[in-house]
Amino acid sequence: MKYFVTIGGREIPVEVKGDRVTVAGREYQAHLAPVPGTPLRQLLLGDRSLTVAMQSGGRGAWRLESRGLRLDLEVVDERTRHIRDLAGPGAGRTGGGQVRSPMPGLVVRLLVEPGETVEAGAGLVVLEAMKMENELRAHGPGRVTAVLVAPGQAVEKGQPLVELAPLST
Amino acid sequence: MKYFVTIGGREIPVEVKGDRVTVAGREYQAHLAPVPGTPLRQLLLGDRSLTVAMQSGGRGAWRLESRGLRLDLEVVDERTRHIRDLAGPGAGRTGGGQVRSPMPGLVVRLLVEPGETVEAGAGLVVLEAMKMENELRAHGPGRVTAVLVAPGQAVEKGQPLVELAPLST
Amino acid sequence: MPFRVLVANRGEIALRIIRACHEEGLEAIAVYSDADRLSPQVRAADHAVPIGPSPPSESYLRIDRLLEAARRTGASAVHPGYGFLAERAAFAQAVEDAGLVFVGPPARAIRAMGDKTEARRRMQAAGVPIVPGLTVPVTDPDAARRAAAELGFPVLVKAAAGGGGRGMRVVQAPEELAGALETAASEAGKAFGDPAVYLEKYIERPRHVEIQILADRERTVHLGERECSIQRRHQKLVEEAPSVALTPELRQRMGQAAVAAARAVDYRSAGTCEFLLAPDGSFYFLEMNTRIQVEHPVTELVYGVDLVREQLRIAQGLPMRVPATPLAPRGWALECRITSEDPAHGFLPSTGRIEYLRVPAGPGVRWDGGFEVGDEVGLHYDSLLGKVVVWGATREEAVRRMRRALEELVISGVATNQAFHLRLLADDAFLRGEFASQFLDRRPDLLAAQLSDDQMTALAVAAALAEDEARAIRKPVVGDEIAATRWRLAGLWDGLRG
Amino acid sequence: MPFRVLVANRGEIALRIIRACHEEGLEAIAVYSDADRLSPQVRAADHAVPIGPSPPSESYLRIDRLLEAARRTGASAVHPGYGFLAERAAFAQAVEDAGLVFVGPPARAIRAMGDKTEARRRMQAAGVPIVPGLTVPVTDPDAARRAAAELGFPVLVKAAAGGGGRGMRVVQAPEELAGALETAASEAGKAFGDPAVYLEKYIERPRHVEIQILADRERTVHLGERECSIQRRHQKLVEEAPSVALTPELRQRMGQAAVAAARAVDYRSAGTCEFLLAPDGSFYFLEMNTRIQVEHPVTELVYGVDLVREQLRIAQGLPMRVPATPLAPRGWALECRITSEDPAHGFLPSTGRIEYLRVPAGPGVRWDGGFEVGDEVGLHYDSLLGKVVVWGATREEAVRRMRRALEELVISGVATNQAFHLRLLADDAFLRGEFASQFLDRRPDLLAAQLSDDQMTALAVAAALAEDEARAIRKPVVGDEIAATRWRLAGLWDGLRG
Repeated sequence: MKYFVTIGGREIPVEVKGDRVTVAGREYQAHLAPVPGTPLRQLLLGDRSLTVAMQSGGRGAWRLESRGLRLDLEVVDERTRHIRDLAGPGAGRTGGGQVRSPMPGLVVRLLVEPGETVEAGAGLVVLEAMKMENELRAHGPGRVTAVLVAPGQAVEKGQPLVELAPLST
Repeated sequence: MKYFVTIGGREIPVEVKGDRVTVAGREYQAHLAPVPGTPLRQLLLGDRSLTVAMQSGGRGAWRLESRGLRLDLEVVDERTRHIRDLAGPGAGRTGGGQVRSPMPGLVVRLLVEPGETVEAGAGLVVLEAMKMENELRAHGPGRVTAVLVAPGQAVEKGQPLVELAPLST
Repeated sequence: MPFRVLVANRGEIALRIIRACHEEGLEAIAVYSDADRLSPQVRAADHAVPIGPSPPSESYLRIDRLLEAARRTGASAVHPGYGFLAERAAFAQAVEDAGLVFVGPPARAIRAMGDKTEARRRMQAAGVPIVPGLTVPVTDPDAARRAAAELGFPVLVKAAAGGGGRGMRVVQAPEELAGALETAASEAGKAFGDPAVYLEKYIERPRHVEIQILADRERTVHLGERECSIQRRHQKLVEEAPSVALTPELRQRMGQAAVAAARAVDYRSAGTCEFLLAPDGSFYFLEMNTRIQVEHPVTELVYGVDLVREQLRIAQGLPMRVPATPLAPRGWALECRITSEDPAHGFLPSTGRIEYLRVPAGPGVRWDGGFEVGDEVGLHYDSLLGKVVVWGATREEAVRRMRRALEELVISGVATNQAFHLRLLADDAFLRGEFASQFLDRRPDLLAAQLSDDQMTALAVAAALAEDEARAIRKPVVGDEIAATRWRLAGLWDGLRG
Repeated sequence: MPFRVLVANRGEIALRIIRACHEEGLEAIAVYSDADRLSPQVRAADHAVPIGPSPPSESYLRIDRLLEAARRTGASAVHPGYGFLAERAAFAQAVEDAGLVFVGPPARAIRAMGDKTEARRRMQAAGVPIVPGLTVPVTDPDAARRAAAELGFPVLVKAAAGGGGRGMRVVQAPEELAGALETAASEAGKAFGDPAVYLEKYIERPRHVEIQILADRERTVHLGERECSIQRRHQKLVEEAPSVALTPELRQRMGQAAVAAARAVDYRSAGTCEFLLAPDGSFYFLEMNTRIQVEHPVTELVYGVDLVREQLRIAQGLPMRVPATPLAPRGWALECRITSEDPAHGFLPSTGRIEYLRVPAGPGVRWDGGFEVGDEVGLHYDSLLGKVVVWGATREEAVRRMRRALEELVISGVATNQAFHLRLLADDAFLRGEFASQFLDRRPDLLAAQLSDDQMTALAVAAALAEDEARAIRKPVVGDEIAATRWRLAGLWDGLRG
């Protein structure tokens, strides 16, 4: 079976045939063994050794943790990839101009109002979490179309806070 | 509910009523909480703190591990205990005069023959395990009624090796 | 009557103190909030007492509940750890008033050092060099602007109470001053219950060097320096002892200044004088932390002294075990703070349950952790999960050992800054010791995740194999079986009807 | 070309060596038997190569497979660890012949020290004191009886090859001699492939003291002693450095004897000279272990030297980093060996899967482990699971710290000797340091489990609460639901039929 693994914005094709895998143009003997009672799996790729914590998110989504790096990977087979390609680029993306809370916390101050134009890096909302005030900033220039929270409000991770529209230049 | 806990040959009555227990004539607030993802449970007995690894063997049998001590406990309720008492002492015991292998290993030498009379502490069988020869000895004086294994034979933990009959004095 | 110590804290420092109690042969009493019922401090202590709901304001900051717990369990002493109430003179006073021993300095020493403005005045009087600045709090923006102009920009706006970076702002130009005053005062008010801030000259490219102090009834000694320049937003991330910037002669001078500072307030127990060390070798007293510090282990490793155990001895009125001959550091120690902050997302706090933990071990490695498998990492408390501390004969050996230790550490269930530390320890400038307090501000590259092609390939293979296996073993599970049975049952009904 | 080290071992020593490689910036190659696919050495190494089935004779003892693994992975050197092939001159020779570096002494030094009888002759010639005895192997019971009568009972029957207590018997009286010769020869044959045994005078109530040696091309130095008197059936259980029995003057004399012994065989790398130390202060060379020892960490902690890293340096032709000035031990170090042996059942081996592991940590504690959660502890290999090693400023502090560390250690899934160590560390005679090699033979009470009334009560309550909860939540589970559905379905069929 041929898989396409998306990792850190890159797509890496991996062909799996029994205990042999072909990746980056080379064939290896490979063995992945779960460590009982732990989220760990031990990979031998040729004689290279690597232990990774792995968690399945279903539908080909995998979260890997290795040496403190946490990585979300997606594994699809050839057929699924083909269907996706037909659906066109960008299909499935959500959230366009919404600034979401990157963590649970408390809204301390709003730094913008609807209608206001902001530059890249401008502060939007001050959020308190773990005893620190954190200023959330705009990734690019835009116009505030909606403010979705109020000071004093508790917010969840991922909750939309502010909506920005791109500047029409 | 009143329970009778057998531990190290002693029976300790424990009465459980919600979050209160009565033991050794004193009543305490008690709380036992499992530590997720581990065999541990955390006990608060009054303000005393103790963490124990616990494993259920079913039917009131519990294996506890605390500070390196491994203990097999039995918990029965009043009714069960009453029924047992009626069945008489010793009911349910097995293995009387059998000397069993305390570990998996290999029989190296037999030190006794059927019919032989042995004293307490006499060597019966030499077993090899983990690169060491281990001599199994008689717990008390007796007469060998059967030798159940042969040199070179691999034995399991708990496998009967020799049968002894008490000396008729 | 046995000496029993109530540990009025949580996390790694609570466990650290309980360990010290047990090694001194003392009983330890833990306290816990609702969220901490299963925490390491409860598991390690001999006794444990609930003190209220999870928010600190309803538990770890409640002096009344802590004293009630001490009374109930017959405690002889209270160790405050760091953070929470550790530097509140009112707490030390309340403990003393309840007839218990406060394992730390006397309330009056905390009070004297707690008011930063007052402390600066005293230090100046005691001949300890201080950073030029205002010795009174400032609120009026105009007054602040005039003072700043006199000192010369950049200036630092700083909370009068507290520390640890909260209520602190660097101001580069006059027009930023009013905003900085407001934010700093707001943070200070929230964090310390006191919005007072003051102004001082901002020393550029300083090193952050602190001197450890230990004082019993007879003696006040210093145990050398710690270098704490690797910080992010004024939060220390990496500390070491000794500092590459200190000669034995400079160590001696800074040590004497720290001892003078401690003596000026009749100090007892462990404490730390923070200094800014300018590139020209001049140094300025910043403040005294009247508590045990997070980073105390690096001093312990190079001086062979157990600071927390000495605190416990001093609290019992015993002399400290530190030899009277001047001590010199032996070898090199490094500490990396492992926090539940995700460098991939701007160091924002991460939460979750610890699913798996493998702590680093082996030669020269010390793990001071505050959590175990099964613990929930939430948002109520500080994000410090634990500290990896190593000792090596030289700085280079210590760095290599730290890298090895960090590669061994596995924490699953919550994102941490572990990978950031590994990147830092491979950085040339860090290895040469060429850094100052703003090092990380100038090196955003160290904050981003890095992955070699080899690593990427291996991880891709692992994911592909795992997916391949998951597909192969995807068989009807129990839930499906019930559904199928019900479906057959429903079909049967249909058959009966039809 | 990078220096890559193949680690021809398993368990804690394999992990120890891999850690040292990484700290020296060297790549490590693990080998593994079928049983060890997931073992810590595989997980920690950069590369891992299978070498055969689980029995050591088909994997870790297979010189051909180890050399093939080295060739395949481009290894530059082979570290043998301890046990297995570590003291087989033939292995060192084969490694040298393959053009690789053997991380240990030259084959000829192993050969010279490996034949105990030959070694005794050489040592005598070099002026090293030895125990009176035969210098040739003995097989004939009559000859043995005559020799024993000359030496005077008790005598010791001892394997010419090997060590570690196997093939060793104390004989108190002439009539026991023949049986002891037979058993010892049988064990020696099995363990070392050589049934030759010899006889020597048995020193009563001796201490078992050994001296650590380190030698590079230029220098041979000693790093003081280790006290290894706490043994059970000649297997060491607790080791410490320094020894309460040594004065600096005696340390110096024993150290010089050990250096002379090493020089007599042109020794390189780390090695250990074992001595019997009689109560009158006289000492006798027993044998030289031409490898790194299990208990090497206690020396590392009091001398600040990393012995395995120095081995790696010496193997690369680099000078050792040990200062030329005479070294003195600093503080006190203790090691407790944690084995999968059940003291409640006569120390018999216990097997199982590690379900949970919590290693001791915090100040002054070192954990050198050889297993992780998920590992199977089987019967193929040695029962050593790991070593708890502590450092303290004094022996008393080290003992207290060890007790604290042992109370923290949790190993679930296999019975261990952990509780025995806790009993030993609470024993007055041990605390006073009054013990000799037969200490445990005279103290069977330390082998039996002890439980205070308080502990018993708490454990009984835990069990009662757990049982109570188990009964309360015993509700129809999914399996029951399926059964119930099937039962209803069956009833329906019955209804249709009826």
